[in-house]
Amino acid sequence: MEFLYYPGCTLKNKAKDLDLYARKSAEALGVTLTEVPEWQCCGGVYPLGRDEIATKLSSVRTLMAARDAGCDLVTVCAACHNVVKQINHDMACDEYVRTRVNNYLAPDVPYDGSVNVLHLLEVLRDRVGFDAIREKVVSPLTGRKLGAYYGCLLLRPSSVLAFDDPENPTVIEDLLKALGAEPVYYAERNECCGGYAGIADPEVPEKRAAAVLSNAKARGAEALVTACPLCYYNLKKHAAGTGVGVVYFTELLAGALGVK
Amino acid sequence: MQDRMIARAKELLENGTVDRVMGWKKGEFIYDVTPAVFYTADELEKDFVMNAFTAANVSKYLIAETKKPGRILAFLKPCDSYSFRQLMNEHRVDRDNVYIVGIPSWGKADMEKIRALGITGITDITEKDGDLLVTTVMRETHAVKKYDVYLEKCKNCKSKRIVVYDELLDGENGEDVPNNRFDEVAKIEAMPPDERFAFWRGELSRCIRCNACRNVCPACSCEKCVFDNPKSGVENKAPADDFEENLFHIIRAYHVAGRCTDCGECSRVCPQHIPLHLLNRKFIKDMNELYGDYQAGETEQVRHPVTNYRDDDAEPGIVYTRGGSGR
Amino acid sequence: MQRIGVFVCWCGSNIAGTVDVKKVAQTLGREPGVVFSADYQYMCSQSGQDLIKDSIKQYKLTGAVICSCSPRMHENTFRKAAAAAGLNPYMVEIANIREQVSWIHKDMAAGTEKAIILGRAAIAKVHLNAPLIAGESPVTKRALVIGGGIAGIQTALDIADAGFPVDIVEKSPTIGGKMAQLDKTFPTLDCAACILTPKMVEAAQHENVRILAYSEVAEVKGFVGNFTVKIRRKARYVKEDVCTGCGLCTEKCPQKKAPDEFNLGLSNRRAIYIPFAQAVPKVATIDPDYCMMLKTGKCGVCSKVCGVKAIDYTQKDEFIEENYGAIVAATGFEPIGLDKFDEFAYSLSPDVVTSLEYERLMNAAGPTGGTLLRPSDLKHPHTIVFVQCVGSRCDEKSEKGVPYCSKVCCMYTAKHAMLTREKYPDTEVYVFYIDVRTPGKNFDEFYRRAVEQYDVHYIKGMVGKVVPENGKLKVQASDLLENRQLHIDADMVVLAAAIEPDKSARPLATMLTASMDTNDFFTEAHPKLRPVESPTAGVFLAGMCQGPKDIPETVSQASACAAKVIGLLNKDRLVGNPCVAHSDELMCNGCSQCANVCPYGAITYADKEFRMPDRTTAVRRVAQVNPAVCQGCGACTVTCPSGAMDLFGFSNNQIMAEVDAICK
Amino acid sequence: MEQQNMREEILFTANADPKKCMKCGKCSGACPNYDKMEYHPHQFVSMVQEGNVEPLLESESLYLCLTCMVCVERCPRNVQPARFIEAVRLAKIRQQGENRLKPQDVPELIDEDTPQQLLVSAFRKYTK
Amino acid sequence: MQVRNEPWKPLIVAFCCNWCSYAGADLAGTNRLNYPADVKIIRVPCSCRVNPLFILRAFQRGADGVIVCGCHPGDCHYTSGNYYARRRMTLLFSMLDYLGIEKGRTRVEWVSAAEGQKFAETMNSFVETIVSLGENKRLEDLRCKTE
Repeated sequence: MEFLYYPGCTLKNKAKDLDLYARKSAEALGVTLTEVPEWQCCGGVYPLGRDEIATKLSSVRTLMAARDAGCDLVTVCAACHNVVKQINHDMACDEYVRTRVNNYLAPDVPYDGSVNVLHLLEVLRDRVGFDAIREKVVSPLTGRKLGAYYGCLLLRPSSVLAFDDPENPTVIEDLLKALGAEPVYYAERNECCGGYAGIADPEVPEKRAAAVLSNAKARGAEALVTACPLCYYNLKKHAAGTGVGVVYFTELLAGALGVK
Repeated sequence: MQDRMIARAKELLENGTVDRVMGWKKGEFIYDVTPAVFYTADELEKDFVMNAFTAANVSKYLIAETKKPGRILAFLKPCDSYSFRQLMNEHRVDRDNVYIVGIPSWGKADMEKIRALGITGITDITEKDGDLLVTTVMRETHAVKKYDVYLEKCKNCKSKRIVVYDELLDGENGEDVPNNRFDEVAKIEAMPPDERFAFWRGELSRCIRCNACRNVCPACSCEKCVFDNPKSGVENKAPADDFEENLFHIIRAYHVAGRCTDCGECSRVCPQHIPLHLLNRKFIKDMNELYGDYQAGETEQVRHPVTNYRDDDAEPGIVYTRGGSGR
Repeated sequence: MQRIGVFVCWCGSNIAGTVDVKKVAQTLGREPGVVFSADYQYMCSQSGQDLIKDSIKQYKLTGAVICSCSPRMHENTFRKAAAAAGLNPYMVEIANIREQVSWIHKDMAAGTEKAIILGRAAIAKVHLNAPLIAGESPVTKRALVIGGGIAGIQTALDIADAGFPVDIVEKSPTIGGKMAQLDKTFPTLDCAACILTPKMVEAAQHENVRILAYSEVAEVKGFVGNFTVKIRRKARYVKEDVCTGCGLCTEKCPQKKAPDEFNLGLSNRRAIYIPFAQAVPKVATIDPDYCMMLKTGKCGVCSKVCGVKAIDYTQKDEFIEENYGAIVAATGFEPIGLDKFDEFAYSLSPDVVTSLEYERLMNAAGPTGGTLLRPSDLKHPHTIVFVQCVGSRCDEKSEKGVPYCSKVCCMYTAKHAMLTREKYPDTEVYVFYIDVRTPGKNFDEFYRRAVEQYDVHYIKGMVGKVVPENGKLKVQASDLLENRQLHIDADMVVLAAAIEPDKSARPLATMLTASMDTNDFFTEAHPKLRPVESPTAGVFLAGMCQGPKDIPETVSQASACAAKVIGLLNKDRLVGNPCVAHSDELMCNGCSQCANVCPYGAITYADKEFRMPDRTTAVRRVAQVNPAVCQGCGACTVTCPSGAMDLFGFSNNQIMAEVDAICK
Repeated sequence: MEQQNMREEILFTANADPKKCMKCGKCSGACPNYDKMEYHPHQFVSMVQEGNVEPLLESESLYLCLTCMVCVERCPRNVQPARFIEAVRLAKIRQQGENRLKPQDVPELIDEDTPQQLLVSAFRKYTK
Repeated sequence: MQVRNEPWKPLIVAFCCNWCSYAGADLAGTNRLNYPADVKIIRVPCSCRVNPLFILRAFQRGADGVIVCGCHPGDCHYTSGNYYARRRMTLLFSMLDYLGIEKGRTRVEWVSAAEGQKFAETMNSFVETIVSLGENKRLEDLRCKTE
């Protein structure tokens, strides 16, 4: 199983763990991740405005690299996933955006959104399969009660991302089960952590993180499992004193597979 | 084979199995052969013929013949048997009133093609080792490859199997034959539309409305043809204009769609050499591709693709979107 | 040559506004065969019809063309008028110059030109029309009602009271439907069971009603007055005619883990069960998914305890076939599934319930014995939040909900809120609404009472998220009037789930050839004028299967539907549609192609003797059409290679003449 | 008139139809940052529809939307309120001198663990 | 040959089944949904009543496009009529294409009684297609033109 891999800037810097353990786990599962050559930053947030063209170009370059390589494109960072997948959707479905981006980039072959953009969790669920993962677990997370934290970027808008049920997602929980842990289902797991407002008003993420942590703790979660560096940062910052830990899903996976 | 057929026909006349025989009758020239009914052993001895030119499909004559009193003997070639079977499915022939002797057919010759080889004044043709020995008035003998002078319908023969019979002259039945009969259709399909139009205009504008195609076709056996019926709204007995097929040939092909066994008689008899079989084969090809393989007359199946449906059939728009170059 | 009259209707300004009706009348008046033409303001009015009748008589017309609204609107009106004047009604043709011309074209010149062309086409057709006389067919004086809810029961009782036998086919083990599950009914608050169960008993005891419970329609053949229906009687594994309904088996059965459908899974029942105390027929049924005897061959307790030996583990589904003159669809509804609305935490917390589940929790015969206790810990809830419009009024492209208003939720939620406050005054009740819709007698008064007398908090806004935490349901919602976000710690959340047609309706519609809308509600023959008939003759509609409606509306529709059925069954013979196929024997090949495509089996073959040109005779097989069975679709006419098969009223020549007139 | 032009521009950028809104308020019921905002998701939809955009352009609410898309996800009518907030914000920051975030302010807004994601997205959201 | 003075306007014949599509056309009218006056509707009981002869006849007499409308598959008032129509039209259209007649001159659309909007949209798009194809010259029998 071979994929083109788009790590994104955070994974090369503040979220090195997310990247490192993703690669190690992938290797252990027989998934080859080849990094996109000379990738550019996706911009961190999807430009919602229809006439935002320039801000979509870097993602399209990445997508074209995947198209030329004839590979599906895999992301691990929730933000990169959200941005690249939505822009890919624009290129496939929005004539206005497609025309302008192609005019601007003037590639040899215009891009039409043909690449499959996958999150590593989707690869684990749909390509590798949780049963196959279960068989490869060497140190199961038996007895650990863990709460998946999806946040917003993995799930919404579901009409474009089609990642999981946006109101009742199960992919991380199912992964946790495969790793031997007991997933904790709690309602705040698909609510925003407020991270993006960190610059405008630090009070917002503080309040949101508290709500998430308290809901998860009340339901018995020892730690929260996330795929987003910003959620990780924000929850970790405010988890002090709650006794609830925060961990990247890749780190858990690598640990269970014995490649950490 | 002619002698064995005459011998068997005489036996069957004599023992009362049948009271007449459907066969082919000699004409002035060796290639001038017409279907005929024989009543006596003498007539058989005198006129019955079976040679490289007895291509005519006699099944259509049996519609009228089986309505008459008594029982008739019919010699059916494989392609004739498909037509006969189809007519049975349509309740047009009375199977009880006919005794069928299946005869093999190794292909019939096209006189025009022999002439095109520069051979004229033909007096006799015999078969030898798969070749034809053509004797002319000049007492010359030419050896001709059969395949080179085959009728179109024999060149693209689909089956040597006789699908309905009481006995087989050889005691053995033939088999379906691998063939490329849809290649020519595919070739036309692959043309750009303008070229297709020009092709068909060129072919069909030669039509003189002699009605030979209609009269020979076993599927065109309506009690009254719509083209002869003033009440049908499409009555028309003369070529309408340059592009005659505006109505006649499309409607004719459509009327026999699903029932046409691809016996190829229409093209054989056309004095203007219009490849009419390519219209019928287009329908057959489409039906095979869209609704599954179907061979009219092959089985007792009475519902053919045009009188049948599936709820997940393709939408008509598929005609404009399915693949193929030139489409 | 026909003598044709042309009558051009203004339809007030509806047609005359964009079509020069005078010019149409004058131009068409010059067409060959037209001996009279006129225009008039309202041709369908009495005086308009008089104009037609008088002209037919005065000008000895043999045909008439009415240029007016759609034939679907007034073809019958004009045919009747013609008949009254002695002209065969099928000598009338309509040119639709309203729906197809004046209402869609703004340009007077183009509209007028098109109206003239459509008029010409109609004239060309009339030239080839021939007087037609409708055939007749007998009527089976028995009705089938599909669905045994309140709609089906009421329809059946009304038909039965008129003296006609009726069968009710109900897919579950008892009749009663959704109404049997309800607690009280708005706006009178009388108990649902108290008004429904007497009707169920009446149906069971009525000499003209036969109840086929635990049964499904498997196949429908035939046509109005003459349907043949195959009904699957599902195996109950209990002999229905032997079981006394004593209930001993349902107490002794060791399998206690089957979810109780009647309580919507809020409680469990045994593998052998009677759905509820007042079930009709009151007969036990074995659930094959849970019965150990049926699954493993070990147990047999029910059989041992049954005093009348009613248990039969070897029972199989059976099929019965019955003839009916009329069929009523009363298949009802279901609440939509809420798995796509988990922002309300329906799957996370048992204390988030649907309104129908709330009915059961309030019901004295329900899982909590009528005491309001929340399912998670069986404690009394003190704060209850009701959410309206869950899945209703969604975007048309939504995959989660339905685009229509479910109509009954506003009222039942007001009822729930009011009853809760009445029984438990210490409970705070919030209702989040988009609009409160209360059109109906005493409905708004009822809602106002909930607000004014019972202090229910009605909040214009929507719940955006429900978070179960520490035994509470943290409800986050908007209050649009106060422009604030509310956070309520609730004990229960009740979701007014949208309703949708029962899943069995779609396959049934296919069997009945009755049409459905995009939401799978049955379509009525006319939304205003024929609301209880389906477009398929002899098929009628009652209750929610036609669209959302409350109990009084359902019952009224059921009775209206019964009146229509009685009207049909009262006739001894039905006058058929004379526009049927017919075969010209002289041209027929007898090839059977037409019979192959006939959906009604209306075509048979006979051997006929014909005189041949040579004075001999020959026997030939020819097609014959049964005009009582033929529905006039015309499939055979196109299949016929010789053109022997043709259709009265839409003959090859007539349609071709229309084509020619349009393409002139 | 200028408001009208601004409205058209915003509608174009938003690429969504405010007329689909049935004013149920679910967007604002779901919004995780409602209390901080002066104008709320449903108001953005309705005020853009009515052309009353001036107050929105001057409001702090523009910078407080978390772009979490929950209003888009839960809207029963597929109105996509977040697109209107984004469109108004773009209309604002595309104006001369309206950049919200200056590079020199950054060091005091972050700590050593702040992920790059937050910075790049902040620049994308608050500046042109 | 007649010299035409007026600019060419497409002539379109629409066969509509009585139960769904004709009712859909009525609904388009009731809702005042415009479509070009070039479309002339012929009412037939069912799409299966449409004989290929009618279509060829229309073309021969100068129609530029012919559209057949019926109930959606599965919703035929006569259960199966539209299924037969679907096969017949597919084969006929394929044959016309084979003969080199321009693609798009013929169309089948399923329009229910509730789809007034779809009816109008279908007619608008069909007229557009025919206008882009231009006059039907290939199938028209010029001798049939009177006047």
